[in-house]
Amino acid sequence: MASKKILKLLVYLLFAVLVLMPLFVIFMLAISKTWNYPSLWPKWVDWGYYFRFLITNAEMQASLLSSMELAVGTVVLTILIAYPTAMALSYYDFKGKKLLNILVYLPMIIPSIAVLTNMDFIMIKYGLNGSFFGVVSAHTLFCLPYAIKLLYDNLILWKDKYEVTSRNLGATPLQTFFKVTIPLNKNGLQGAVMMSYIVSMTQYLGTLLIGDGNYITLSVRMFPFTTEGKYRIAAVYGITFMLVTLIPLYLIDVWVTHKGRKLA
Amino acid sequence: MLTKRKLILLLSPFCLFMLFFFFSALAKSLITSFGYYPLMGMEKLSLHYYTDALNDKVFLRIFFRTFIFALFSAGMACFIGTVLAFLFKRNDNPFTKPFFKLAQLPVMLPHIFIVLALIQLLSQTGLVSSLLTKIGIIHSYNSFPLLLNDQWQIGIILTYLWKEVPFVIVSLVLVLRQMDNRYRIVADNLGATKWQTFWKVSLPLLMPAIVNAFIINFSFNFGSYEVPYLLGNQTKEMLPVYIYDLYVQGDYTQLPMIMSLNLILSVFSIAFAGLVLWLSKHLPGGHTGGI
Amino acid sequence: MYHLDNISQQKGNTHILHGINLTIDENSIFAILGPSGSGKTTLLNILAGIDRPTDGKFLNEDGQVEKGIMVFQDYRLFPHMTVFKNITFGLKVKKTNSSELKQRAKDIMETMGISELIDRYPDELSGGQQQRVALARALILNLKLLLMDEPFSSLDEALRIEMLDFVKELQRKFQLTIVFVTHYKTEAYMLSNKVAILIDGQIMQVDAPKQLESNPQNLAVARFLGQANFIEGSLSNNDFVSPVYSGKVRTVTEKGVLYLPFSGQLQLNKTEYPAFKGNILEKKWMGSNLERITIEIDQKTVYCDLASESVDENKTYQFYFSKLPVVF
Amino acid sequence: MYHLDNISQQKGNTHILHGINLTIDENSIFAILGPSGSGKTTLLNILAGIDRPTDGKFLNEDGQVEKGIMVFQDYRLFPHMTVFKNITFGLKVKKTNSSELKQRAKDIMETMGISELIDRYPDELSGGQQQRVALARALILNLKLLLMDEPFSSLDEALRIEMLDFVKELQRKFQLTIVFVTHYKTEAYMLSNKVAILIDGQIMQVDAPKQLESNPQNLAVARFLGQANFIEGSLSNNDFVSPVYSGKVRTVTEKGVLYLPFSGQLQLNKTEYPAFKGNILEKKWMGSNLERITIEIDQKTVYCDLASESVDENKTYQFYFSKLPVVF
Amino acid sequence: GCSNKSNDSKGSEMPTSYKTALKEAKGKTVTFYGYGGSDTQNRWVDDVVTPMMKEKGIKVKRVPMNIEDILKKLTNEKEANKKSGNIDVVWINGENFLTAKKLSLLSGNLDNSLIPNMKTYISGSDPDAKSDMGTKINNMEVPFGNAQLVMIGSKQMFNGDYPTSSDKLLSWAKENPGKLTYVAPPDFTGSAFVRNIIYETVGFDAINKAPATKAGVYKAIKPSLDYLNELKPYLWQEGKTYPKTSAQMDKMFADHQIAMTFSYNQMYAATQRADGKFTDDAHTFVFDKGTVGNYSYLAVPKTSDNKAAAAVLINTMLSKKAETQRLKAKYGSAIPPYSGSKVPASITNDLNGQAKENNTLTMDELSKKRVPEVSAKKIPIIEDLWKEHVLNAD
Ligand SMILES: Nc1ncnc2c1ncn2[C@@H]1O[C@H](COP(=O)(O)OP(=O)(O)OP(=O)(O)O)[C@@H](O)[C@H]1O
Ligand SMILES: Nc1ncnc2c1ncn2[C@@H]1O[C@H](COP(=O)(O)OP(=O)(O)OP(=O)(O)O)[C@@H](O)[C@H]1O
Ligand SMILES: [Mg+2]
Ligand SMILES: [Mg+2]
Repeated sequence: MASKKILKLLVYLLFAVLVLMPLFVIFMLAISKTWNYPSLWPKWVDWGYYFRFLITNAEMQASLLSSMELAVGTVVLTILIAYPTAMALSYYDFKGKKLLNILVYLPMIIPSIAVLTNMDFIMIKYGLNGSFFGVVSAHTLFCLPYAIKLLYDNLILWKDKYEVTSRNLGATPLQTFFKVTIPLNKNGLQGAVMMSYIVSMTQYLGTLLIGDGNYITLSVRMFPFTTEGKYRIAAVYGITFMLVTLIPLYLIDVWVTHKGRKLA
Repeated sequence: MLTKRKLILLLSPFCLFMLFFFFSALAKSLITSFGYYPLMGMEKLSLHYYTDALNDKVFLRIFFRTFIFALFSAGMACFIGTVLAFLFKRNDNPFTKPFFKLAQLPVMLPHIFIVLALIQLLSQTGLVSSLLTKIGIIHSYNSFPLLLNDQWQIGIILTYLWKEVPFVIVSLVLVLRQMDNRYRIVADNLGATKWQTFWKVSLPLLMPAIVNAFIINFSFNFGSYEVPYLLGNQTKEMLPVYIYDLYVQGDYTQLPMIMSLNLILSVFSIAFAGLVLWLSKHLPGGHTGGI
Repeated sequence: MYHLDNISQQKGNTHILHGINLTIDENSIFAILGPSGSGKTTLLNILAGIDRPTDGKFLNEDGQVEKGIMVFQDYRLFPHMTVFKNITFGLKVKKTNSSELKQRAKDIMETMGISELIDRYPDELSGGQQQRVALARALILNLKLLLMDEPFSSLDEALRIEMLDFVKELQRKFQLTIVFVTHYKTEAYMLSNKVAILIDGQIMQVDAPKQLESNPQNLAVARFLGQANFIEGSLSNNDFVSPVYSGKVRTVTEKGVLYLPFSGQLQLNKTEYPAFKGNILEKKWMGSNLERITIEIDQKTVYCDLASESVDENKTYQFYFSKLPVVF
Repeated sequence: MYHLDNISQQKGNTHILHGINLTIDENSIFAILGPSGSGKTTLLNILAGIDRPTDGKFLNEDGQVEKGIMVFQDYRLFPHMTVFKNITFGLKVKKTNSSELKQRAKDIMETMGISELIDRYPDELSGGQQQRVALARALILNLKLLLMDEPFSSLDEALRIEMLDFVKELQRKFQLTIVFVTHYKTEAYMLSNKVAILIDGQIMQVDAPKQLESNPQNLAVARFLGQANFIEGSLSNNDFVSPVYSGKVRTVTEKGVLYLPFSGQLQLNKTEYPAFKGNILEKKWMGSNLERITIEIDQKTVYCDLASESVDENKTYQFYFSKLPVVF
Repeated sequence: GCSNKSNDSKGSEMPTSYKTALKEAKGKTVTFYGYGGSDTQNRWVDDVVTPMMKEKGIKVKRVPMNIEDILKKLTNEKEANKKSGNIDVVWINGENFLTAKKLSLLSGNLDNSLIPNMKTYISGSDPDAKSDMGTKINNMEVPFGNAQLVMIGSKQMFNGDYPTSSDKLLSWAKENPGKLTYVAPPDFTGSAFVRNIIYETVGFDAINKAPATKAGVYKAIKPSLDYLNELKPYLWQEGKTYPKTSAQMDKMFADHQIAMTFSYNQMYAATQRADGKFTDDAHTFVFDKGTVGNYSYLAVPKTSDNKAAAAVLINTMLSKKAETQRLKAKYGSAIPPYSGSKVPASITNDLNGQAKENNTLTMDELSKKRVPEVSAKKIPIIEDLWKEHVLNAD
């Protein structure tokens, strides 16, 4: 028993190191200058650099804002579309369900160049390029597979058992949705929100192409630097990125776990 | 009550959205892939971009290599992720919770980051190599194996694993949490060993979620170019990079070909996803009647 | 008056209900009895508007569809809500004011004996407690049409009788129409004056309890009502021949099976219908001062419920029919 | 012989079981009866090794822990397996060879009447069908110790009797020890010769069925066995005074409550214990040729089960006790 | 979005003179689309150009977008028949200019009267002002950057004796196997290195005259490919793999894993040193026969809504004031795109001063060792041939 526990702890430890090591490296990159072979520690570390950069760089702040603006918009639109779809997929049996089940994956399967360049064309045609809705739609497209599938995984567990009950007791569809469906599936919803937020935050090409330069998000700024090997700046953006992703998601998590107890 | 009207209502946002934004874009790439690109004066429709691609040995080899790679790395991610998810599920020690939180971290970061970190860590002159040299396990960086840009795509696989294992963990734990251990108790009571319970009860109940995660990972690995672009090996090129390089060349007469390659890739992925879904329906756990 | 108009239901390839026609009086309790898997839940689901029948209609007097409140066979308590939240759910969604809501919840929980459970979650309740919460959740609403699917199956006898009384009182007070499904005859008889027998997706008989038991309309009903011996024999001109009994019978159908309920048909006191002489093999206490005795006649065995201590084991007695026996 | 040695159980702040001591004979059927929420499932879970008691031990003759196979109150069929897979699960994990496995599955499914459901999934079954699958899943194993938690609650009467017979036969054939929980007295009486009454987490009485009903050890047991009138009065020197009956009684405890079971205690035939004169208010058919009659005595009502047609409504009769009545 | 223009408004007309442009542009916002991976250049636009424009009452919005995406956007606009778009000034050159011109995405008229600074600093006879990698410019582009490939070697590893020709490079490689590599084409610098080897082995003329077909180019550069194959076994990892980006190669160089890296900026070693990435060991040099130099340009798309403001922006970027600032290390020490004869003395002095200070090449040295680019059409062909005959050669 004891050896098993120790083994488990070791696995945990290894896992933690594997997860944290890269994060640590990124952090060090962001605040260091010279870090060459074979030194294990950067020769020149400036702990304040990151914060000075964050505070003084107006661009960074603007990017932060547009990133979050888009992410929130995307989460809302994604959930609006994904929830009903996941419900249909998990509750109903209908012709073409199998096909739809596969089609849901499409946006993430088709290489983004093929989708986005042509989507840009469509957006230009409809006059949506550069608009908030246009960019959010582009993001949503790539969030949908994640959101639908995560919600589906969860919804299929109960099916519509409790919704039927709620409706039978006189609740309106909306009441049912908010009082029964959502609380029962909040794990799935949380997962879907989280993935949508993250996918939106990391969108690069879509934001750029369809945003017409109106939305210079963190990813948009960061991407060229990473491919170009400007590691320090990339790392600085990366840390910021991590913070704006982690903090809201952490808050959501706290809210979800504290509001009401865990299920069964 | 489940009525047709409600079904239509539920499905319409998705269908409208996809039709409006996605399928119209898809149709455009499809038309282009048939060689219709009036801007460059190409107006004849033909299938020859497809037949050319499918007869091109180089393309096919790259395609096959990419497929094997995507399959392998997605499979690995699902395997490791599932094992860890079960480890994280049981709340039997105080570390489980913080470690589960930790597992969510990588999901939130773009791939680019881990690429950055891996270069610093695992290149021949990276930190790991330095460390090993310092403690005397290897002589110099020359004896450190090439892990990035190597023939076996180890760098890319590591990146994908780093991102996808946590994704699998997160999406499985979300389901596992909901699924109490009622059924585990039953199996145990009926005399099943821990292993049998795992194989016959817990795993099948989780199978749909695993299959989902697998397809998502596979599609991503098969179709995205950023990571292979940065960490791949030129002699063992990956399909998305191959296509991307063509695109970057900026030669618009090649656009129909690029689109046809993209579509071949997509159709194949879709077919493969369909196959996996179909197979999963015939595996234990294909039917989960709810809990 | 509610009308079930030729209702059929099919799921997958299984035909579950076959053209059900029924009328249910308003302001009454209507019981549906039937063997396991006969389609009772399916039928209730249709009455509750949860499922749509593949064919047929369920309408109220005004020709409109009315949805009943359902007490589910598997309870379906909301797992994320406390007992209190579960019970008041239906009131809450109707925006009942909070003091009234609390009062009503308090009252019904007292009646159900679940007051101390108010803040528990469903998974912290025993089976019977869950069932009571499910009942309370539906009963608290006092809605016109109440549908109950085996609502007392997990309750002990004492509790069940209390619940039955309570439901009856509610019905009277609020003039509800109650349709309820059970597999306990006694329960049906005690609650309702009109019982429908549903077998294999078909309504076999609708009758008052006593009628039902004494005059089952066919063998299927008789078999289902159970607690009876079925003795095969041959039939010619109202004359029945079998190893156990041969003689005059009332013929309902021509299958040649003698229907001999365990109780109410055989007695020791002499009547004009002598049955058979039999040896008492075994006596088994059944509660309610009854004994189930096993009678051996010519190596065949027949069961019969008699008042406790009426016979002794290993003795032979002459039995009489209390009325002309029935053959199907 | 299995020994339950001072078993207590606590969950959260609730004390569920209070120092249970019991011995269960091997190769026998032991019934546990008790009101809803009294701790029956909790106790079985301990016997099955699913839960660990906070205190006490459950050991077999050799002083070892033995795990019983459980039939769960809420079925717990594996949702991802067909009926066949569910039923054969226990055999499969023991690597029983496939032809034997198939044969045994076939046999038991026939007995249970679920042969046509072989390829269905649990969510495509009715409540009673699910319960039968759950039963089959456990019974197929023929393991030494079998625990059943209200295993027949969703079955109709005819089916239940069949099942009872089948379980009895199995027990005999494989010399099983069966502990089963029910809230139906009759079921307990029919299956078992030894019944334990569990009330509020305490064993109140362990007795043979008939003993139990005629001599409940205390008011709690009497009330639980139900189907009785409890008439409050005052007691002095074995003399009981109440509006309904005043006279000689047998005193068990000193609370002053007269215990008057609906059946077996009151009769019309004269005995040496005259009871009271009463007016028949109502007769209600109860099945099994019994009627529950409501008797009015001085504006108090008393219920009594008599054979059908023994009395007429709105007439007055003299009633007699069949033996000296008991007061708690 | 923040620009409230209706989509069916017709793209603006290109003004005919700088004066009218200046007037028209007041209060407008001009977008500058260009590659965003160079923080020094970004900083220059943001810190120097934007304030200068602000003085003229014009706002600048810089959008970091890769040129292939910019082109795709422009073609999409064209396909959708939109007359007006959001892109005002584009940073472009070479193959992409060729494509843009072919698709007629760019507006012309960027002439001396519209861009006065062009008249002042760029001579009309300068070949780079007339054609961009062999594509006639026709007033569709204005020079913006002047880049030339330089090698950066490790003083210690080369022992001060830098391989200034392909032959020297090969023999050094044979003596020191595994210490050299180059970024795999189609990376920008990797591709330039391969072209430089072509000049070394067959000369500019041979490739310049070769027909722009695969067979033609192959015939012309066969010796170069042979050279690269001969070099291959002595490269890092025996040429079985190559760095993917110049960043990666820089890191290898910084770690002294390889002896040489390349850059398109003569001050690169210096800025890297200042940044702490390279040590003093890094030394800049060029091949004796010269290295590839090329220009990048600014252009205005036809769909631009603010052509006047675009013209003002271009003119501002070309101004002496802006270009002088650009010489600073923090702005990348970029050489102005001015014609050799027209460079103001102050700038030349500044550059030479910097060169001395930072131990790199002077303007003069550089321009002497500069070889022109091959035609844009041939570049993808060369890259393909490299892939086929060097990378995947068995
Ligand atoms: N997790 C829990 N926390 C607190 N109390 C609990 C919990 N689980 C069960 N109980 C309580 O323990 C008591 C016994 O429960 P148990 O399920 O054993 O009853 P039971 O005798 O099986 O009743 P029933 O006949 O209704 O199934 C009940 O009062 C129940 O409310
Ligand atoms: N989804 C389904 N697919 C196929 N058959 C089904 C499905 N659901 C139910 N059935 C069948 O329909 C029949 C009626 O089911 P129903 O639940 O109405 O029975 P019931 O009368 O309520 O029985 P019980 O008393 O056992 O609850 C059963 O034989 C059942 O197997
Ligand atoms: Mg049912
Ligand atoms: Mg229980």
